[in-house]
Amino acid sequence: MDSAKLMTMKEAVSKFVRDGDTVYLAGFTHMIPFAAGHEIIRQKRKELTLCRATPDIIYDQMIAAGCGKKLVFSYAGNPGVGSLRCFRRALEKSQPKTIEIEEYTHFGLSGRLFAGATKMPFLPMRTNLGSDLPPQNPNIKTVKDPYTGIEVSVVPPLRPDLAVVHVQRADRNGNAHIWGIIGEQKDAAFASKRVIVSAEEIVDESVIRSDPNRTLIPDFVVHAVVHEPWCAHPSYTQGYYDRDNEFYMQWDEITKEHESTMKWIDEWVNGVEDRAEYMKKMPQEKVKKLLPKACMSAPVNYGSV
Amino acid sequence: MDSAKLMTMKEAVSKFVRDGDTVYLAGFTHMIPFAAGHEIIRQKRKELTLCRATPDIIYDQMIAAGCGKKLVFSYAGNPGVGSLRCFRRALEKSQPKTIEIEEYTHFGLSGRLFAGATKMPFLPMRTNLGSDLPPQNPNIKTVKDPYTGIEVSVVPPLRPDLAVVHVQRADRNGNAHIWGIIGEQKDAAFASKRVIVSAEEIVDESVIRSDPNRTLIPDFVVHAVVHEPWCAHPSYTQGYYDRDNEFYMQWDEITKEHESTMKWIDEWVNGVEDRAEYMKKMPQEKVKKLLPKACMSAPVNYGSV
Amino acid sequence: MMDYTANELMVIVAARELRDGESVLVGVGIPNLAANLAMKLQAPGLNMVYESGAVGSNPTRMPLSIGDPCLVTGAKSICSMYEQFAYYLQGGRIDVGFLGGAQIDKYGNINSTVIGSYKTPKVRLPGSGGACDIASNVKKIIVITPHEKRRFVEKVDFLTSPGYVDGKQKWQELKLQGGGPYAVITNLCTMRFDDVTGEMTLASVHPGVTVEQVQENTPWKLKVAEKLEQTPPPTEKEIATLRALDPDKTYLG
Amino acid sequence: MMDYTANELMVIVAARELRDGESVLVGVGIPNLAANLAMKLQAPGLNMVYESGAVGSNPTRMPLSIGDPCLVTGAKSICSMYEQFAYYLQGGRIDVGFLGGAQIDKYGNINSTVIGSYKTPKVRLPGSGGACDIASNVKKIIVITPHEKRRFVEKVDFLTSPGYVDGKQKWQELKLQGGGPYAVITNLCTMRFDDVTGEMTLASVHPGVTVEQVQENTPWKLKVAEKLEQTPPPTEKEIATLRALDPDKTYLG
Repeated sequence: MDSAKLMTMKEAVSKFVRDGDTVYLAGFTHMIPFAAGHEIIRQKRKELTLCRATPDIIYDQMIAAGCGKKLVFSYAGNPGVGSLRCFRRALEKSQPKTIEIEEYTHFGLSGRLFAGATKMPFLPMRTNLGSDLPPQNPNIKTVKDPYTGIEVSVVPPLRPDLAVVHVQRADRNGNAHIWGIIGEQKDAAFASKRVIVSAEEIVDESVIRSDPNRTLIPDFVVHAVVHEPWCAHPSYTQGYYDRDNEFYMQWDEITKEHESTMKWIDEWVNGVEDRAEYMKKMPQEKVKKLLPKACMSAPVNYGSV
Repeated sequence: MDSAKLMTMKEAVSKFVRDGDTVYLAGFTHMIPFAAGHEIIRQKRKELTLCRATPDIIYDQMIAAGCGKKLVFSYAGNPGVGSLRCFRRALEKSQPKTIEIEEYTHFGLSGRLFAGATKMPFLPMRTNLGSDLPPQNPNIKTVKDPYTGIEVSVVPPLRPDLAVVHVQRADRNGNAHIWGIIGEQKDAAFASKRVIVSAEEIVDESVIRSDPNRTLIPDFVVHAVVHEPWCAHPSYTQGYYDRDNEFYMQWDEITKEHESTMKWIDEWVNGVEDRAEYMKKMPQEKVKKLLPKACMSAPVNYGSV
Repeated sequence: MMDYTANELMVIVAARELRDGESVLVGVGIPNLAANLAMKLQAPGLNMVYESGAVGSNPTRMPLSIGDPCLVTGAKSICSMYEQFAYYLQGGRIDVGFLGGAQIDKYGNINSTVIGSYKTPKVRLPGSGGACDIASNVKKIIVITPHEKRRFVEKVDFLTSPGYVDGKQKWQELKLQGGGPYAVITNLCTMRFDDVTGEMTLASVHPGVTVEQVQENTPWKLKVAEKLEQTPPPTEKEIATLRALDPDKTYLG
Repeated sequence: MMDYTANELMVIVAARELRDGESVLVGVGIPNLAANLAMKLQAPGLNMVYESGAVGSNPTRMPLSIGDPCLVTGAKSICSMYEQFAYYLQGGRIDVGFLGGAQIDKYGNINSTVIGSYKTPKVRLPGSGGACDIASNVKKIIVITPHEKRRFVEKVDFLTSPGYVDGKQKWQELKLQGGGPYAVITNLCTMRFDDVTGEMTLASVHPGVTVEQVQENTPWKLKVAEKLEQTPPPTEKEIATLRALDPDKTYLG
């Protein structure tokens, strides 16, 4: 058991994220690892290929900060609010610099990650046909179904260099319990060559072993374990803190101009040392408002024979 | 919410299992629905295409009783013990009658079920090549990978007419919590046209909703819900009763001849009315020995916002 | 007769399309309201499935996004992202999907990707997300959209999610498992699609709206059904139930 | 020198092949004992993965089957059957897989399907189970088997799980991601495979065994390594640790 995996986010990013990497910071709305994105910005990583089904605010920030060379995505919006303005500025006006794109449907991109996690040669799927997307993306091909003779759409596996996956609780070796919207958490971890797991809580291995069906990520695919409470804010962690919907709406205002965006990044990302300092800077009444009431699962009996 | 789903195993088999059906009684070692198999024998269903990765004792019994026309499988052994003698007698000596076979590897068969559950046109997989199995099974084909030009093995989806899935707890509509070895439980339910869920306990919907990540089968794919404690014996239900390894070893003796097998079936299957009577017939000290000590999962907080 | 807004009308008309026992892939906002309204009225056994993997949610507030924690606590089931698309959508388990977009054309094709050209966008929109996957796999696609000339176009700039493409023949050639566009519900009317050609056809005009008004807001010569209907006005029960669902007027404002 | 049985020797020799930090796909019986023994000795960080989907099990008794409940309670992780094969095996996450079978030939091909012909079997065996999938995907295949003439054959009746098929060239053409057969451990010796031809080669004879004895029990002319080794006898620690793992002699009997 390699306890040397436990480290700070600063150490994890310094050790495992390299310029030019293809990265997947996971989380479908839920548990988006903002603390990792901010640390990548602080450490000035560049030329990254940023993969996420939903770039969300986290990649909008990284694009504004100039970390990205390319965006691989399927839905580049601010859910329920509107555009991702930094992404649009990069694409429409090359500000602060141009960004390449590689675009899929949600099924296509989550399928690429699933195929990467399970090392499928390619993945057939019932979508894409009839859409204008495949002509824009040569990675989306067709294959003749040997059972029916029909042409079906296929996508290739995605194998990022690095994944960051935030979880509710993990042990010091990286065995991770995840609940709520599990999104692409497991697939991102299994698909990637290097994996950083950050957790709201580091728990004893016995807690993990009390419920092995809850362990979506086993230790031996994990390279670094970071204890990072509030890692996901303004995204959320089910059972730990609510989504900061107010901030998601404010982001639309903050990013009206590149300059206003950078002012925010300088204050809230470059202007703080780490996530703990970011949270200290946050008004405490706001933090309190995000705390949920308890709502516990009914336990199950594994039995001992 | 269709409470009319709740019925006895007798009613469920009578209503949903038809002669000539392709059936999948699910469960990889764990939660094999013996009570359903026995009821199918009692109701004299015939010409069934019996699909299971591991036919196990349950299909050995159904084959001896003459229910099966064909076996679709990947490992026809008595795990840790040896052969499935009834299966071998049917194959090697057509006793009591001949049985067709369609054979895969574990990955191939579980892949067919996964592809059926997710309606993939076909499933590429890294196996089968070099083996003598594909020449014996025209369902295993190859397709050229459009990304590398390499020939890869593919299998077609499996869509049974009927699945029986035993679970630890379900609500009266069929939302089912499953833990321990989950095998092909979810895939069998999603792949099949008709689904019988049997459960050790019928619980209130609120228990299910307290832990939605534990619900592998949602109600609206389920047609019948059967409250059937001890459904799986001599297989086991994690947290409820242990595997009866002793019986698995005895089965090797019981099935030495077709006659001795039928004597057992007449006594323990045809000679009882239902699972409750089967359990009443069982020596109580044996039943007690199978009860595990409690070993509870650490609960999780879903939070209420 | 009660007063109601255009949004309220659209939600009520959309809710009427849903049948008890159907499974619906629900987005946030208007479609979410429509599904919840149907569940309180004629379809108590509606199965609500969200793109985020939540099934049978029991939300305590109106979610801003389909990944909101309120859709998780007390849900019936949750699965991963790939699983949601694979087991539910591709699995053929979804009857109705709601879609919207910046542009829709006469064959029900939807553009949510780009205004202008793909390589040099005038306005870059969010893209497909699950929209193309939904359009390809649900039995009925229902589109809810304001009836504006800039949204209704003869041909979309970019075909994100297939309707009948350029007619039903093409649709059949694609061998998609979905049933294709089923209804387009606007503030003015309900349109359906011709069984043979797949062309959008005016089926029912909402209270107080004329065919001319609909045509004025549609930039091509809109087909009109032989038996044109009048949309029944919202009932008091429909309106009261709807307003109770969104007391803060998050979506009905 | 301590007394030990042939089975004990095989388990100990197999356990020595495992490295700390490797992941092993474990079957029941002898391989399970070998992995558990290695974990108690040189490989405390061994990752044990079972075909049934259990990962990092902590069994309180010796399991009769790989799906035993004792492999579940207290395990690190559990996944479904398809997931186990897809994420772990096909995912390239498994270093070592143990295989056995009724027949093994000079290229390490294994038969666990049928003696005689497939259509008219003399003896029908259980079939592949996961064996072919393991053989195709793990970095090292280790076979543990009694050294008997009926088991070692020049060509298997039925090729269930590919070794090097008919030599390393064929193996390379198949583009399997696995590394192929790595070692065959019997009660007499350890055999490995020629780097160039892929042919089984005697690498090490066990204590008290001669090359002639090995050859007598192998029906083809067995290649012998240039540097033939002597298998070091079991240490007291190895034997004591092993016996503590199976006090009831379920597998060592």
